[in-house]
Amino acid sequence: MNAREIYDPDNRWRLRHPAEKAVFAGGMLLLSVAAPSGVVLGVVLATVTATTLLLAAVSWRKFAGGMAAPFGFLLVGAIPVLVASGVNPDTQEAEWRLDVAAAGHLVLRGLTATACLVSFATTTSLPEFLGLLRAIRCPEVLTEWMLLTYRFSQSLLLTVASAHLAQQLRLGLGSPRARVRAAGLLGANLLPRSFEKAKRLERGLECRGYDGQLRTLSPRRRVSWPVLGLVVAVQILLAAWAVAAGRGNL
Amino acid sequence: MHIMEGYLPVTHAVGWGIASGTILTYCVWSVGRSLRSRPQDKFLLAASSAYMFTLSALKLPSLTGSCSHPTGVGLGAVLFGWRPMVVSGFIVLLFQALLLAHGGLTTLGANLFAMGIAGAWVARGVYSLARTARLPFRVATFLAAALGDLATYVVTAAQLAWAFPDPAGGFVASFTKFLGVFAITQVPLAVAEGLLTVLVMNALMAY
Amino acid sequence: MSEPILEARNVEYAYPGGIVGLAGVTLAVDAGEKLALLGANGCGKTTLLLSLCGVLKPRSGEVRLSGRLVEYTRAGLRNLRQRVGTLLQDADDQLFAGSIYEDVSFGPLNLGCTEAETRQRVEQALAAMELTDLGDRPPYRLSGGQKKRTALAGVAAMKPAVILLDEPTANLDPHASTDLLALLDQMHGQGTTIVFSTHDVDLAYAWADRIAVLDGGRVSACGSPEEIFGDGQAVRGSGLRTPWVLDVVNALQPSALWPSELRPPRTPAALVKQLAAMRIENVR
Amino acid sequence: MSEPILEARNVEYAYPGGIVGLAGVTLAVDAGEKLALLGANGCGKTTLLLSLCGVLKPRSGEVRLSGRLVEYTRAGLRNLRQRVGTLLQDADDQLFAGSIYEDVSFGPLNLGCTEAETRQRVEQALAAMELTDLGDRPPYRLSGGQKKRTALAGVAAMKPAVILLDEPTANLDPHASTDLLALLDQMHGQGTTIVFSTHDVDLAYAWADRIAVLDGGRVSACGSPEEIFGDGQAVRGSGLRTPWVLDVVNALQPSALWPSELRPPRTPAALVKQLAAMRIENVR
Repeated sequence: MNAREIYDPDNRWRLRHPAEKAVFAGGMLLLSVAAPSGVVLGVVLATVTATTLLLAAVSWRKFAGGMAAPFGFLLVGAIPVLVASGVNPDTQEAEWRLDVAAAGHLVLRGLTATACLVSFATTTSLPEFLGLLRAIRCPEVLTEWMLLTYRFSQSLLLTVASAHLAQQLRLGLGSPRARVRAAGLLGANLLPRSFEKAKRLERGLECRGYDGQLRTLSPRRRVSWPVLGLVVAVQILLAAWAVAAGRGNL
Repeated sequence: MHIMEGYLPVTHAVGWGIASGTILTYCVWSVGRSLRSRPQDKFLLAASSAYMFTLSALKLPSLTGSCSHPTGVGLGAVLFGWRPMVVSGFIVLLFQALLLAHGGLTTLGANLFAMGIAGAWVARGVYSLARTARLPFRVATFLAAALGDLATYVVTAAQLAWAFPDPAGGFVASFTKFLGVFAITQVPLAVAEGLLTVLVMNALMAY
Repeated sequence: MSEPILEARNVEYAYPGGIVGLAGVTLAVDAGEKLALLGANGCGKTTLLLSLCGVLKPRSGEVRLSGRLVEYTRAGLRNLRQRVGTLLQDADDQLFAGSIYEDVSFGPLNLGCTEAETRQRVEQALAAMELTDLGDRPPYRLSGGQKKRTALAGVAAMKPAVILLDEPTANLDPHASTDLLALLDQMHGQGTTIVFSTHDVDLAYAWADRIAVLDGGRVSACGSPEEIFGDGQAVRGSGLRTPWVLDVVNALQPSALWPSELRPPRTPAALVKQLAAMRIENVR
Repeated sequence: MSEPILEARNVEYAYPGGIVGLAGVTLAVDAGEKLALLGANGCGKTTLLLSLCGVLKPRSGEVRLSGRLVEYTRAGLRNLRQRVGTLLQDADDQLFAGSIYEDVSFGPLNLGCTEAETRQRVEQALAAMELTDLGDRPPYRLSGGQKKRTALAGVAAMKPAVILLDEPTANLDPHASTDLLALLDQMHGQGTTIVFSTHDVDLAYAWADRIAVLDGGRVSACGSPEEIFGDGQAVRGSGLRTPWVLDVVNALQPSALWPSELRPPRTPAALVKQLAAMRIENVR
C-alpha cells in the first residue's frame, strides 16, 4: 500500500467477492468501449461514478486522483484527432480544420472507460484480483510472478519514499541538476537492492517450507448471486439501449 | 508511453489483444519451463519486474518537466533476454492499470505489443548487434535501452495512427501528427532511460 | 537421560568467500526448554539457527532431530521443517502474501494439509496471535509488532515442536516485545521448545532456562543463567556485560543487605519488588 | 535569556485524511543542549521532528530558526536544512548511493562545496564515524550499527548546528548503540545541538539534558530528567514507566540507605558504581 496506489482500503465493497466487482467494472468497460452513442456513454459514466462514490463509498479524493492523471494524457492524445486535415469539396484543396465532434467523443469514451477502471481499482485490492486469477486457473507461473512483483514493489516503494525524504533533507532536491543526480543515484541502486530483498525473502520462505511453489488460501468469501444478477441485468438493458441508439446513427 | 483506457475502437482492442496474447502465452510457457530447472530465478525476475513497476510509479524529472516514466524493458532484455520481458511487461502494464489507473485493460494488448514485445525485441536485437560490432558494453547497453524506448514510442504512434487515420492524409499524416505530439517528451526520455540503464549496470557490477 | 529434540554436533559452516560462520558447534536442545543463544553481532547466532533449520548445510558435522540425522533431501528437509519452525529477525523477510490470512496458510499448505485442515489451523493461529480481525489486511500495512506476530502465526500454524527465533525482540518497542514474549510463553506452556538468539543479556537472563554463549562461531559456555553470569567469567570473555539486575544485587551483596543465600531476581521488576518486600529498614 | 536555536510555536499538523499529528506544540530548543522527545508510538514524535526540519509544513503555528520565521520557499528550506540535519529512524532506506563514500558526499555536494572541500568533509566524517575502511562498501552490505553511522556521517558532513534524530538507538544492539551515543556525545562536545526522539525512558533519563514528554500530539511536560521523573506525575499520564534506575533508588530510599539528599544516578552503571562506593556496610 502506498500513496500512489488508488485502492481505497476503507471502501464499502472491500469484503464483496472480487468476481462481483470484476463483472460490474468489466461489463461497464465493455459497454463504454463498444457504445457508439455519446448519450449512452454519458449514462455509463454517471452510473459508474455514482455507484462507486455512493454505494461503494470510495473516497472522492481517491476516485478523483485516479481520474486526474489519465485525463491529461487523454487531452494530449486527442490533439491529433482534433486537428484533422480534410479536403474542401468546393476547391478540392486540402485544408486544416478542427474536428471537435470526433475529438470530443474520443475524450468522453476515454473518460468513461477510465472511470470503469478506476472503479475497479479503488474497490479491489491486487491480492483480491490475484485470488480471482487463481480461481479461473491462470497459469501458476504468472500468478506467482505477480504476487512476488506486488510484494517487492510494495517494499521498494517504501524504500523510495524514505530515500527520497533522506535526499530532500540533505538538500538533494534543490536545483534541477541536484534532482537529476538524486534520481539517478536512487534509480541505479534500487535494482541491486531489489535483488538483495529477493534473496532474503527466498531464504525466509525456505524456513517456512517453501519448495518451489507459493501456495496460499484466500479468506472465504461468497458470491452474492442476487447482486451479480442485478448488475448483469442493468448492463443488458444498457447494451440494448446502446444497440438501439447505434442503429439510429447508422 | 501508453495508450489510455477506452482509446482504441473495439476491433483494434481485440486485434492487439489476440496478437499480444498469443506471444505472451508462448513466453509464459517458455519461461515457465526454464524456471522449473532454475527455480531461484523466479524471485529475481519478480524483483526486476517490481523494479520496473516502481520506476514507472515514480515521478522522475525529465527535461520537459512532465510526469514521465522509463520502461526498464531494455535493461531487462539485456539481463534476462526478451521472453521474460514480455511477461514482465505484461505484469507491469497490468499493475499500472489496476493500481494507478494508468494505461488500461482494453488497451493492454496494444500497449504490451509496443512496450513488452517491440521494445524488448528491439532492445535485445540492438544489444546483440552492438556486441557483434564489438561496441563497448556500456555503449551497447545505452543503445539497447534508448532504442528500445524509442521503438515503443514509434509503435504506439503507429497504433494510434492506424486507429485514427487522418480524414485526408490517412495513416501517414496521422502517424506524423502522433509522432510529433509525443516527441517532446519521449525523445529526451529515451536518452534518459539509456543513461539510467548504464548507471544501473554499473551498480549491478558492484553487486 | 532423554534424547535431545534437536542437536548440533561439531557443526562447521563457512560462507562463500571463506568467512567462517561456525567453527565447530556442539549443542543439544532438550524438549520443552527455553534456550538462549547469546552473543555479540557476528558471533554466529544466525548462522547456527539457519543450520539447525536446514537452510544452511554444514560443511562438516551433523544436525540431528530427535536423535536421527537430518538428511538434506526434499523429504528430509520437509520432515525437519514440520518439526522445527523458524522466525527470522526481520519479519519482512518471511511475509509475502497479499493478506495475513493467505500468508499464514502458506506453511500448512506446504506441509500438505487439506484445505479444511489448513483453514482450521490458520484461524486457530490468527486467534492465538490476536490477529483475527486483521486477516484481510495486507502485511505491509502492519506495525512492527503486528508483523512479527503475523510471522509467528505463520510458524505456529505449522505446529512445530521447536521454534527457533532470531532476535525475537529486536526492532520492537517495549510494549510490543512484552506482548510477543507473552505469546511465546503461552506456546512454551503448551509444550513447544523455544530456542532464541539474542545479544541482549538482560533478555537472556530474564527469559531463558539455559544459555549458550556463542563467540567466534563456537559455544564458549553453556549453562543456567546463574551459572553463566555467576562467576562473571563466561561473560567477560565474549564482550558481553552482566545483566544489570545482577550488577545491582552484586553491589548490594557486600553489605549483607542482600543475603547471599537469597537467589537474585531475573528481571528489574522482580528486583524492585523484592527490594520493596525486604523492607530494608528492618535490617537496619 | 538567549534566543532558542530552533523553536516550534503552536504548531498544528494534520495528515491527509484528517488524522491529527500535532495538536499545538510549543517547544524551544536551546543551543548546545541535548533534548529528548519522549513518548509512546504514535504520540507525534516523528511528526514533530519532520516539522522542525521543514518536511511537513504546519497547518498553523510557526517554526523559527534562531528567532527567524522559517519560510517554506526553496531558499528558506535550504537555509533551514543547512543548519538542521536530520537522521531518520530507518537507516537502511536513507542510504541510496552505491558506496558509503558516495553516499556521504551527497550532502556536501548539494551545499555547493568544491570537490576538494567535499572530499575533505567526507573523509573527516568517515574518520569521525570510524568508517574510513568501509568507504567502498555498498550500504546494504553493512551491519545495522554501521548503516546508522553511515547515515550520521552523511548528516555530519553537512556540518549542521542542530541534529534531529528519530529513535537513534532503535534496532541497534547495546554495543552499537553505546558506540553511536559516544559519537553523538563527541559531536555534542563540539557544539552541536542534539534533539532526539525515543520511547525508551531509560535512554531519555540517562542521556538527555532536558526531556519533553509528548502525548497525543501535545507536549504534556517539559523539564530536566529529575523534574520529569521526580514526582512520577508527568510520566504516569502518558503510558510511560519510570526508568529502572529510579525504581531501584526509590525502592531503596525508605530504608534511608539511600539518603534522600543524594541525587539519584542516571544510568545502571552509575547506580552500581554508587552502590559500591557507598560501602553500605558502614551504614549498617
